[in-house]
Amino acid sequence: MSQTQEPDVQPFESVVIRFAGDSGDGMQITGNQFTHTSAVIGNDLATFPDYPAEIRAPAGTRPGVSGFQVRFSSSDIHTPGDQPDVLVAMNPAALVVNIKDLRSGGIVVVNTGQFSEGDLRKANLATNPLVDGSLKGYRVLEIDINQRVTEALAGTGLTSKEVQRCKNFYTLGLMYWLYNRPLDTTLRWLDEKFAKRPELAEANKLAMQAGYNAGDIHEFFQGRYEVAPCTTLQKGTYRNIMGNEATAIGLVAGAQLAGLQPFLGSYPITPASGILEALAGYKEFGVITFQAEDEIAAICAALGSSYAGCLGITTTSGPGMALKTEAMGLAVATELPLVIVNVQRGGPSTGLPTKTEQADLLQAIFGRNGEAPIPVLAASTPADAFDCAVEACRIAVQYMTPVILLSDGYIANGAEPWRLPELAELRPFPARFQQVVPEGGFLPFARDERLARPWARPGTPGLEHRIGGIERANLTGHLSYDPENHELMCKLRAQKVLGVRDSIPTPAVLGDEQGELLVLGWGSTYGAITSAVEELRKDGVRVSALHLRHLWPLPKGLDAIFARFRSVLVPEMNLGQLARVLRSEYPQHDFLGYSKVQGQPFRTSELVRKIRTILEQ
Amino acid sequence: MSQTQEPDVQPFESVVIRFAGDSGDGMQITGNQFTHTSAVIGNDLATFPDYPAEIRAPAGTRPGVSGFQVRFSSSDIHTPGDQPDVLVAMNPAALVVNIKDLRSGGIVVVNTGQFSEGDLRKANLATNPLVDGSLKGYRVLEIDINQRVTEALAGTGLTSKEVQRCKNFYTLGLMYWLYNRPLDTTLRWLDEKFAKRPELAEANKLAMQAGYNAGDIHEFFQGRYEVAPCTTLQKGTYRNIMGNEATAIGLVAGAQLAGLQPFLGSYPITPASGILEALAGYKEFGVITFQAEDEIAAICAALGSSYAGCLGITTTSGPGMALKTEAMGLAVATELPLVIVNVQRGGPSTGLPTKTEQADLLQAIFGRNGEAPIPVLAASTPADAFDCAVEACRIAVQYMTPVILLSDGYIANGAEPWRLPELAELRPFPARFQQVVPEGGFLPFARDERLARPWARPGTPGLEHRIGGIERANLTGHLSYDPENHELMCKLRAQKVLGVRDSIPTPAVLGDEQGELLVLGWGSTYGAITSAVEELRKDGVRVSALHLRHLWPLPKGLDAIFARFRSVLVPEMNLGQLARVLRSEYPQHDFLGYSKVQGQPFRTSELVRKIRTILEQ
Amino acid sequence: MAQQATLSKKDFKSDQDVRWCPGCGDYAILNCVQGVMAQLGVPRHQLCFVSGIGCSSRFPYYMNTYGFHTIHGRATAFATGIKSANPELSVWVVTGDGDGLSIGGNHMAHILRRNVDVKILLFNNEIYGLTKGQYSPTSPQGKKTKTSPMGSVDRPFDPVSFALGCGATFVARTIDTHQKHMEQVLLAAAAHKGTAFVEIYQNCVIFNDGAFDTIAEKTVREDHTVDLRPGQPLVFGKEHDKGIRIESWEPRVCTAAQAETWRADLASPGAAFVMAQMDAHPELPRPIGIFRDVAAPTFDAGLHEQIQRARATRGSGSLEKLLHSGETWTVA
Amino acid sequence: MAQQATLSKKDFKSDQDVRWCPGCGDYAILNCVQGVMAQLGVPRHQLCFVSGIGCSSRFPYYMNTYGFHTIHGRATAFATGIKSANPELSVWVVTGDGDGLSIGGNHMAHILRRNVDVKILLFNNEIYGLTKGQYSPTSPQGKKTKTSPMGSVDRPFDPVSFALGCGATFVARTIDTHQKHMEQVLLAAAAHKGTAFVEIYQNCVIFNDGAFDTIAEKTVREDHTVDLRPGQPLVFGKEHDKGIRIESWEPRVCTAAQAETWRADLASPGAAFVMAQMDAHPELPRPIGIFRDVAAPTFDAGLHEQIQRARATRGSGSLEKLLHSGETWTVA
Ligand SMILES: Cc1ncc(C[n+]2csc(CCOP(=O)(O)OP(=O)(O)O)c2C)c(N)n1
Ligand SMILES: Cc1ncc(C[n+]2csc(CCOP(=O)(O)OP(=O)(O)O)c2C)c(N)n1
Ligand code: SF4
Ligand code: SF4
Ligand SMILES: [Mg+2]
Ligand SMILES: [Mg+2]
Repeated sequence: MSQTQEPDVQPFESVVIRFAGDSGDGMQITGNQFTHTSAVIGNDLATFPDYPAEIRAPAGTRPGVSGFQVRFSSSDIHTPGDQPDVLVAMNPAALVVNIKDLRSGGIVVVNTGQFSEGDLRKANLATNPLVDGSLKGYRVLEIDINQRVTEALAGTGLTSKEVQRCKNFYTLGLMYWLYNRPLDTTLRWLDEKFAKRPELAEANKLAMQAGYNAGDIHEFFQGRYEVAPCTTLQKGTYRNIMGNEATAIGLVAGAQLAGLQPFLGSYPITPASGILEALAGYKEFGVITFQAEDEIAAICAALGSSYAGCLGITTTSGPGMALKTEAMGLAVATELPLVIVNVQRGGPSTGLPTKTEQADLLQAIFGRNGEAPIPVLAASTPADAFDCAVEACRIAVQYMTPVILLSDGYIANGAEPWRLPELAELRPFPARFQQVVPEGGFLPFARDERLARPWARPGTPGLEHRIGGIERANLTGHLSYDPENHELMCKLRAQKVLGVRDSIPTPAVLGDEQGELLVLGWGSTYGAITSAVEELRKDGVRVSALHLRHLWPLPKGLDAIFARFRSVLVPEMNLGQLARVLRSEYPQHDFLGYSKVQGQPFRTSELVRKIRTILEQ
Repeated sequence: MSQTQEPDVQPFESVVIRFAGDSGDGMQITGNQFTHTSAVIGNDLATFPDYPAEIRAPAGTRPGVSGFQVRFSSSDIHTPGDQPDVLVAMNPAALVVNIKDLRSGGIVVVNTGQFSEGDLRKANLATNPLVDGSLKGYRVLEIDINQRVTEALAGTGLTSKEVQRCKNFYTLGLMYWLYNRPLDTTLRWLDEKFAKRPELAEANKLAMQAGYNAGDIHEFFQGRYEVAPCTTLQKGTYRNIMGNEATAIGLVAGAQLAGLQPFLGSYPITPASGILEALAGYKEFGVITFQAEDEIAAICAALGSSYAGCLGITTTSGPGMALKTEAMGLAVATELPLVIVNVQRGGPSTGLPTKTEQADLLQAIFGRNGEAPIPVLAASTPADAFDCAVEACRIAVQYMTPVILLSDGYIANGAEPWRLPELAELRPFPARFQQVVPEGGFLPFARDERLARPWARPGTPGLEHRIGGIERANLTGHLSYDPENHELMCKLRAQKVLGVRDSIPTPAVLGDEQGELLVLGWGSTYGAITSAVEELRKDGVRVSALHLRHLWPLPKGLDAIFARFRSVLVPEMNLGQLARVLRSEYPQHDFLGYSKVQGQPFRTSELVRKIRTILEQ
Repeated sequence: MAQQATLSKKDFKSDQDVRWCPGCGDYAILNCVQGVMAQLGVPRHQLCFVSGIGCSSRFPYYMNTYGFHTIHGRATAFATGIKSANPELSVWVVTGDGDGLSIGGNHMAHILRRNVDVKILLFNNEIYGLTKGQYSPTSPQGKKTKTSPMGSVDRPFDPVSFALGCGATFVARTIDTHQKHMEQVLLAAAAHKGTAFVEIYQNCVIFNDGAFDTIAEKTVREDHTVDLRPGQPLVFGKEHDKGIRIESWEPRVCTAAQAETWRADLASPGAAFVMAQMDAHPELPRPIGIFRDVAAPTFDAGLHEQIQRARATRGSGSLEKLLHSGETWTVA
Repeated sequence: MAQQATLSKKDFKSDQDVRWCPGCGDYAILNCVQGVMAQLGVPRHQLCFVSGIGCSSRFPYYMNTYGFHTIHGRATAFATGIKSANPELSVWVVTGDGDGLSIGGNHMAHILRRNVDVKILLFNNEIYGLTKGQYSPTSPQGKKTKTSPMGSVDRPFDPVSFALGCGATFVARTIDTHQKHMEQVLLAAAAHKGTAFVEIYQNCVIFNDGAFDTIAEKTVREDHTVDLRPGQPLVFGKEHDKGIRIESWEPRVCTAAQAETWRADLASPGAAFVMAQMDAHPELPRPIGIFRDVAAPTFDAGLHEQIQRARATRGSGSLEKLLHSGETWTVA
């Protein structure tokens, strides 16, 4: 919050609010509504929901706390913010779990109606944080929201349970007042949402209005704040999008651009299930979804569908990825298109299933028996997941190869405004099926200029052929135990995959093209790295950034870029996996690893600090 | 064959014979007998059997050919030889499949009794190689062995089918004569083998004698040859051992040295099945073998057995390795001992299941989701597999960790003389089970000086505890979603595995300690590399060799060794996997890859040529 | 066995907070299992609970015994290893309909076939709970869930039929809310030597609330279930007035007097299989209780018997002899 | 269908050399399948053979149709993908007792449950052939093999019972050497809409020679097998004088006159299951033929029906509309 002078409505460049309450308190809805209203106003936005662990914990307990963080800004932003400026805590558990993140001097709004002895006990608190001094250094706002809502909704005839379910809209109204936002977007949403139960729409409206008015009347706050629209946003139509949703839509788009029917074989797993769930709702696009008995059946069915002429897709997370390894080898061997999405989570093993991590990179590039090269790419933000999904489909179809797309828990559940592409911006890459028997007979393992083999769909007369996992003779595809043929085929497959780099651009450096330090990232560290580098550059620090979408093969031109920097810092949410790959590919350059393996994204401030330390050395 | 002057019995340093015939012709027995007799004489030995592909092909066809190559020598040898000096071909298919390997000027013994029109057709031959000039440049010896055996066994009363099954002993006798070997070892073996059918023992003896006499009488050969005993062999008791057998025995020994009952969970797969088959025969050692429904159940049962206090072991090959990936992650997470043996074969996917390759190294080191470090070692020869199996057990038990031992098809089926270790040479590494409740309570994730956690066996009163794959709190092992704990645990697990290097020696350089070129190998390239370097050094070429048993962590001291050489050549039966690891670990050094991915081991001559080329540049 | 008298239900409670959703059927099962353990007379350190992944699979954390929370679908494979390694342990598997029948179906099939002496509790809530509500292999056809917005196309498994098809030696079914019945079934499972497969209908309040209400809800239970009690007639209903008999392969409702007497130990599992088919008929009561309970040699005993036999005939293996087996020669 | 008259058995032979051991039962099955294909009237390009890994799984290479030799145990999963992607194809799976019931048991169970319209031929030789002779999940207990030198401890699966337990809609058994019978069974399988599971007793001359001699060998076959022909009495024997009837759940031998009439389409698979249990009784004839054949909706049809329905109600999906779904706003 870079504060200015104005007395009444103070302008801020960027604000972070975190709504926190029990799983049943509707914090996700509240956060989404605030986000949407801010979007319509024209702020740039980033959000991060923080769900409780898998199983719903008892109400009022710490594991049951659900949070939603939104950052809205008048300038370009790339992360939902390191620390909230405002924390809304609906109960003691929500307070105690989140307070340590609040920036010092920040505002905390507490629902005192939920601070009985019993409530404190459920939150495992020996003393009441409202009185034991643990909120020192914050601006605390105590409101008995339970009571306020009961009063506001007296006479609606709703049960007291129904009344209490409107509490979140009271806090939303309060925040709308504080940040000077209009209510109309949410009012319209309530009408739509509760079209069949208008009395509930009305009740929530009353609660929101009561919260809004409370801001006005009670002088809780010294004044109101304003975050002006972001004027640097690109023109266009926007929507707010979560990473899993963007991936799903990108896969549908990718299949359409290839002219193929998409077939998703998948098995539920956190945090990837959202992609399966989204695609299961797109049946009118011809999407076939197959919820398999396990991850092995999922990928096998998907690869089978590719053999039959669909675009086979499979989505999963770490443990599921492990199970798919063998079938990936067959996809490499048979040279069929296949898109494999891995939404990474904390590992090893079951690990931290609801937390984020980037520790499956080496597995993606190297983790198969035999020489089994597969192109690998990674999405950097929720919206970028759309582009990456399309790109994965392109590579799979044009090169007749499995492709691995890495996402992670932070992208999957995070959201950001997405400028919708114009259809004309999306370049088609139609699959070219073999349709007729070529002169001299059909050769299933002949190759085109990209070294891709022809794709002949069962059902096509005259192209009957057999494929499989035993080494195939070059051209004919017949079983072959010939030593030279095996080496030739291994090399052709490797060359084909390396050849993908001919179709991808050299990524652009952010900042100066040369200097002391280049910060090199991949995947969801994008936001934190970009924010850190932009912040430092504003302060006059000469540091640049580069972000990789393609991890295997690496794009051309990196060597030349690296050569223009004294050293390269590689921040990763793992113990240094990309750094290892870079060292082996470019041993002539110096790569500094910077690890965080905490199931949590980097904070901008952590990176700023690290970069400063390096530059000062 | 470095020939000398003597007229009658010419001494040779080393000779390579390949016996080749139909699967039913008994070539493996013939080869084994020749090997054993030569061992008893005191030669150094190396053998390589070449079985036909998995399914028994029709008699007389090329895919049905079975071969056995034996090299016997008066000096130390490390490989079964690049090219046979003598080829025994029992039918046209055996001739045509093997002749291209024979050294020019070599001897080929052909059984003309099996060269009818029909025989040629079965072997897919348009013309008869005996007359069409394709044997030019070889010394051809045509013998109608069918006929000779029929004559020799006339009057034994055996059926003609039984008579023909003695053909291989005729060839054995012939070779015994040629190389001046005694018959007694084989005579004794026949008596034992056919104890219940003495008439067959007699028949085979007659056939062998006939072959021996034929050498004498018919003057097929210009003279006889002699390969003197090898005087540099270490003193001791020897046996001939195949790699899979050595692995199995090593695992039994390793479990005994740890004081544990071994539990093998496995699922058959070529070329690893031999280990399961061998261990299934060792029940009197308390070995539990569980032939599981698949590789996943196999490793899970093995890990379960480790939890219960056994030494869990699982054995497989590439595709099975892929399937075990997820459970390996759990073994890392729960920090239980587990030995995982991967007998590598040609890949990717089903690949070349009966052929050898070294292309699963990166998978072994990096191929898991999350940060899941596992120590990796590789056997270099059939006999070395024993030591490596013991070493794998040691690391697993002392460090409470899964360990991957890499073998390959060449080691699994190859054989060499093995000097049996004295029991006293084998140092025990007893597992130390937690037995009592320590003061302050039992902490399942406390650590000892090696960072290993305590092992508490179910059934021990007072130590009841729960473990699993969700991240565990340091010390207590309770479920923990704490960010800092996760990072701590990831680092502790990585450190523990890196710490294994404190318990392993720096490998010794063969040749000068510094120079132009170091040839660095791992796994089954040992024989070829050692032979090549020794050969070149004899010629005065200054080249050294280093062989790695431990691939992860790499032993200490390599950096210093590499620094003493201008460059390091890394020959591998893959597309450069170890070279990649070395570049990322030691980016300051220069590594030259040298690949062969043909399902076939390197030849000494290929390496000699390569090294010369490099040194001449 | 010495501890038998001294152990009570609460001795089996671990120090970890139980973390299921309030109202989840898993609580009732935990409660019953802890009670049954107290009755078994097996000391805590001889008990080992093994699970896969799922809400139900968190079970071992709540038991103050040895426990292993493994990976998804593989608990039965781990249990096979544990029991084979140490046949003296009493090994219990806790799994879900997804864990045990979707990804873990094969290991389930094979442990049943092998008859490893392990007790398996399959918590069937007809949904994937932990991953927040996708259909499972026991969800009815047409079920709308997050991954089947237009209804699931899959035909479901019947877990009891599946187990019988795999040759299971003990097969039973019970209900989370029916504590007495569950207790009896679990005691019978514990007494069985060999794999015991127990399907437990379990309500998931969050993602599939009321899935079993029409049969398991207390007011209708007696009319809508029939308890298979070995040696007892197949009588059911609040008034104990109705019975089941088989006519041309189909179970039919009859009077109590006409009811067949249930036998779970016939040579052929055919009768149990016919009973299991009643699941498909909403007009028939749902069978619960013991479908099958027959004696057969166990896998773990067989393994160790071979080791004993090998030692008896060949002597305890000596490493020295093993090294020197095969043909050897000496270089002096 | 137009090609029906023109195709003959040899049109289905591919140009690859058949590589099974001389005398292997697989040859006879290949021969019969090629003959049946010629009768189906399905053009070659609409046929797709899918297999896992094993001797049996080399089958697709020898068929001049589309074919996919996949990975061990997963053929049924691949087939599910292929058939779902293109329901117009006639999809045939060839698998072995190891491929289909050991590593592949789960996918087998799930394809049967889902009733995907795929025909499955399980070559049961009670051994792992390709890996040179280890026991399989159908090997009898006590079987001595390379990995069970003291005899296998495992109890075997009965493939027919397993399939019935999974809710299979078509289950049959036939014998490699009984070409006429196999032809009839395969034609019935082809005619069935849904998953058809056919167990084929297949002799492995090398590693398990004669495993089925006591029942399948031509001279004893008529006395030692009973053919389940829907609508026909359960009569067997060289003289057609013996029959099968069920007494208190157990099949018993009776006179031909007393024999029950076989029905494969009862609502309950109980009868079929009871028949399958005869396998365990060496004194009873081994049932072959059609155990079960009932109609049920197929998985692949269900999938595509939902797509049609979604399009009918929501219109064919437009990418433009998909991008713009949810709440949008405009920056001008
Ligand atoms: C290999 C793997 N795949 C998928 C998952 C995700 N996952 C965890 S539990 C579960 C299903 C849980 O359903 P069920 O077994 O019925 O247990 P419930 O939660 O209903 O008790 C799934 C799909 C996983 N943990 N590991
Ligand atoms: C993942 C994997 N595990 C193991 C193998 C080795 N393997 C190949 S075929 C086979 C079993 C074959 O038995 P079956 O299915 O009965 O076929 P058959 O050869 O008897 O026809 C095995 C274990 C493999 N190819 N892949
Ligand atoms: S999600 Fe369902 S099964 Fe899981 S704990 Fe909650 S109520 Fe129980
Ligand atoms: S090993 Fe057996 S099953 Fe395989 S091809 Fe040979 S005879 Fe047939
Ligand atoms: Mg469930
Ligand atoms: Mg078989």
